[in-house]
Amino acid sequence: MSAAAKDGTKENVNDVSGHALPHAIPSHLHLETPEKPYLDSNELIINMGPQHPATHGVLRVILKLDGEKVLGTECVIGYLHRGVEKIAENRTYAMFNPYVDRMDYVAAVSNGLGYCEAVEKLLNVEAPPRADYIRVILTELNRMASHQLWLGTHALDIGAMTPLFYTFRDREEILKIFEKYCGARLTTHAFRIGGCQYETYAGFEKDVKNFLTFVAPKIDEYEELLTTNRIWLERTKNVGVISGEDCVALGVTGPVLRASGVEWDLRKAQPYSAYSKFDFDIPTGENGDTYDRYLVRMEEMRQSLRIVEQAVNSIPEGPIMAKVPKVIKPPVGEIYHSIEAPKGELGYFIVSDGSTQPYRLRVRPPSLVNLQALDVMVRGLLVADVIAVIGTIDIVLGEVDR
Amino acid sequence: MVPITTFHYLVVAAALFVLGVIGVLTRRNVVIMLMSIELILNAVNLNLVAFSRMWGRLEGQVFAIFIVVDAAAEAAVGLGILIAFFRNKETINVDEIDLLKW
Amino acid sequence: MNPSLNMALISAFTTTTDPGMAPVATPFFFYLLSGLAVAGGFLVITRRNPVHCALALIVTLIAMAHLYLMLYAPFVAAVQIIVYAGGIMVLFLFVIMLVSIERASKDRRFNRIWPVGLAAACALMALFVSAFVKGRALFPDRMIAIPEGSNTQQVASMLYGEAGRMGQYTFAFEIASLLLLVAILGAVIMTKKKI
Amino acid sequence: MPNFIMSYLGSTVTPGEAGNQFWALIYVLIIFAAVSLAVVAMNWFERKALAHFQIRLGPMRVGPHGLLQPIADALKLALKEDIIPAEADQFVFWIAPVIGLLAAFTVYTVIPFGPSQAVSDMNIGVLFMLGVSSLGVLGIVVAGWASNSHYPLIGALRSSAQMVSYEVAMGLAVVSAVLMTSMKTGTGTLSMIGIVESQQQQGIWFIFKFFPLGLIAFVNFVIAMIAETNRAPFDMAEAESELTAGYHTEYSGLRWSLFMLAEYAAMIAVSSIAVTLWLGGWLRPFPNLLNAPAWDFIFSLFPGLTFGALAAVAVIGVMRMPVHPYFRVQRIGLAVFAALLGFIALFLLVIALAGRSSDATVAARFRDGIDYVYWFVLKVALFMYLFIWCRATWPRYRFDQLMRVGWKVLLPITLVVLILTAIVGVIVS
Repeated sequence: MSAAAKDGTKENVNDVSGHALPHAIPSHLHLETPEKPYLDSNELIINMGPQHPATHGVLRVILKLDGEKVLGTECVIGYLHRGVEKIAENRTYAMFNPYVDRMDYVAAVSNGLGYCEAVEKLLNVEAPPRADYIRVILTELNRMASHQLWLGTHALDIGAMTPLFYTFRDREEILKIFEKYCGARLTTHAFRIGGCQYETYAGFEKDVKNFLTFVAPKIDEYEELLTTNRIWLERTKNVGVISGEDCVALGVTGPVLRASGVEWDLRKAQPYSAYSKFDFDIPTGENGDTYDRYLVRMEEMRQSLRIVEQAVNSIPEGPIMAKVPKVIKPPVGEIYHSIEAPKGELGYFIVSDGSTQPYRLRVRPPSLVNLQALDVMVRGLLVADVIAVIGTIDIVLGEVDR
Repeated sequence: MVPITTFHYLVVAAALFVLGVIGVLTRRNVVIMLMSIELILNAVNLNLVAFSRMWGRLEGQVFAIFIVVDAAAEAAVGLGILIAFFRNKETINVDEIDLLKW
Repeated sequence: MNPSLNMALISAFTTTTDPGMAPVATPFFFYLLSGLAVAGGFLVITRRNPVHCALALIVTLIAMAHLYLMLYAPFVAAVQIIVYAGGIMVLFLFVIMLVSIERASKDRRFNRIWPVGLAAACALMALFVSAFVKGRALFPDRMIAIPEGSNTQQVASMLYGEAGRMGQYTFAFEIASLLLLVAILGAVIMTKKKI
Repeated sequence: MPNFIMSYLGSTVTPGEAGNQFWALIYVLIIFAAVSLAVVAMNWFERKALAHFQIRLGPMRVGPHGLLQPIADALKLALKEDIIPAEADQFVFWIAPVIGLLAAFTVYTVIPFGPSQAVSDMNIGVLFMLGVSSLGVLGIVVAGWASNSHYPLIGALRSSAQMVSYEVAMGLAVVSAVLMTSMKTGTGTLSMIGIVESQQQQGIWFIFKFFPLGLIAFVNFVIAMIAETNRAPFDMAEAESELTAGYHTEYSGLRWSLFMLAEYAAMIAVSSIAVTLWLGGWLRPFPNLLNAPAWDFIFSLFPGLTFGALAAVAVIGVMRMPVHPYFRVQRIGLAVFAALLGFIALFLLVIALAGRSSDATVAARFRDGIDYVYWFVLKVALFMYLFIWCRATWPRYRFDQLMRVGWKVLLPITLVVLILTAIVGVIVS
């Protein structure tokens, strides 16, 4: 991570939550096995993945087990590496825009938003207000879609099959709106540098409002299935506990951080786009366990609905594209811009040498950084919990490997 | 065909008993030695039940049940010792278990 | 087909008119089951792989359960299957899987003094043979039919007593249950890693 | 020959009791075929019901409403390459599914579908059932070991521990039901037929006996039985998201399908046991309260009416299918199926009417036999639905939680219920 980003994080953490960033990583977070296990011969090394139904893609986790107890884990990543950052150096700024959709493919809109805003910051242009509102609406819908996908797969990992189909049914409505707006469902490429390319289609607002009334009871439906379910409680309470301090020390962001009690959301802390104009809460948990992370994400879905409702009711008229030169040639310099993606802080660090292509582009993917917390969370738990914890971190391997 | 009498059952039981004794005396693997002991106990059971049939009394069957209980206890304790031993010495061969301490 | 032929057909498939559950085709099943039992026992002491041994032992145990059935001891047979085949053997298999057997399967099967052991066992067999040959008269050929329908009840009344009286073996039964309890505790304590 | 068959239909005892090996063999074959058919039907029903729980349609392509899907699946599995891993223990790998299947099917020898509709009435029926169903675990353990692979091994260890520990609670729950059989006569019975008959004599299903003791024992048995058959939410052994497929990860093709067959057969078997012990087995509802011959007749119409209703559903399905050349074959197929169901319904109704005339005729016995089997199967089918319902609703327990539930919750409750049943029984009598 760049120095600028580190400094920014440090200050903000101190400001917002009072958690001091430790000077060194605490010793209990070190990755080697803490004590010599009682018996070596009982250790079992198991390869979970890369072909495993519950590692959400091609993550490979090497588990060191004592019976079923996890002594340590090691994540092997890179099976989906496509060299996105290197590709960026050989594409113009506009050409690279679709590539970011392929990182976190379940939250493509957020990725695009972060990239466009970073380049805009570099160019020193600002998207017009109407474009900002459209961006917020789509991004929040996308956050919801991402959380729904997470909920379905997470519940499936823990053994509840049915929520998966419920969430997919409702996610479908979001994807339909995306499709109507920009023609694509998953890798949307919805935004352009300087604003949005497309004006909203006729009936966009009606569609969104219909969706809001449609989905609100559905969230209660998911909660009905899971929140007070005894087995769900037993599987998630006190599983994968991580403290706020550890989260901060490891750079974990997003719902995982908030579930550990740190009220840190870039939408509030460093408002970007039009977020400062909306009224919403940051849900936080107390225990930092899997159940809290579940509750935080469920509440985030509701808050997303609130934001979308406000945005769609007060969407201003006006242009949707700022004045951006045909050939984008940012001035020499560097910029770090981060947004609150569904999975955490998604940052883009761009170094420009004044040409049409970035000199260096670095992505700070929330999934990769959050994945580091896996070892801390699962040590001492059982194999089944590893599955639950991988699910609760909410990783997308496209983003981890890039 | 010869009708099956108590004697036939006794022969079968004796054969099983001898097989069990051979297993206990010659095998190295403790698990298999324990299994051979189960064989011996079963041979005894068969004798008891056959005699119970011969005399038309149920004491033999009752004793067979006691022996099954005993076999369960023996297996639990024996295998427990075995696991504890394997943890420390990493062997289950009886001729490598030759120290009085571990 | 006339009715009398029907009756003949029925009786052809019916070996006994006794309404009780008398064993059928006794010699055939006896030789089959005892052959299975002895073959299983032989495999137990000769197979290299402990899991194969355990499977062979299961065959022996089930065959012996059937022998008990033929000896009018259905309750003992049921206990044999539940406790031995369903419980103890699963425990054995469990332990075999816990202790790695890769090494065991490459090791020597028998210990160094196996000739001595074999000789001792042969001596024992000789003893049995001589006892059976000489004492053949001690084992009368009679087989007294035990009422099978109430077998469980009779065993229970010996173990527990009936009509408020203690059974003949109630005390022994309690001791046996105590023995089991002690065995369970012992096994748990021995296998626990850190007490 | 018809006389021969008819003469047996008039029998009042099981073929095992009569010592009639020929009929026993026929019963075994009938039960084997029926259970296999039931497994196929259950397969289809589970997929459809689960799909409708989950707002999907389930299989729709192979045959009308996917009716032929299980057959297509079976064919596919039979034709698949049978892979034995190179490092696996060949013989044990081969025999493991057979052990499971044998154990699952052997239990059916003591399950009474009616007072004389059973292979045999053993006087140790309940013990036999407990023992044989506990042998099923051997197949699983051995399969996991023989695969010589980590995931199957862990799956096997898990399921063996699970099945052995839930067997204890299951056995104790069964004992409390057996205890109830001794209430009126003073001597209890372990025979499955005897248990149902004693429910008939006492005029109460054991689930309602000593309310709520019988109910608690029953619920405990149901929980233990779901765990015993490795079904959700206790499907540790084959927890897909954790252990890929548990003990049968390395199995494929026909061998794998044997495991599935064994699992479903075991599900039906344990459900039958629950029905026999607590829900009155073959008894129709209120046999003592509504015991007039008129009621007998009314209840004997139920099998025919059920098949009639099924036929009506199929006819509605035919009507609702789009009129399009593409659906022509499917429409015809469903219509034939409806006709088949309707024919069965008609046959059953005719028998019900024929059996009305007198009590002792062969027709009356035949009608009674159909009644018994019908009520038994209906109750078992409800359990099958329960299995699917649980699977659709609940997440999966973790292994240690599962063991905790088994040993620290289920076992003490069952033990207390057993003791209370004994105390109440002594007080009452």
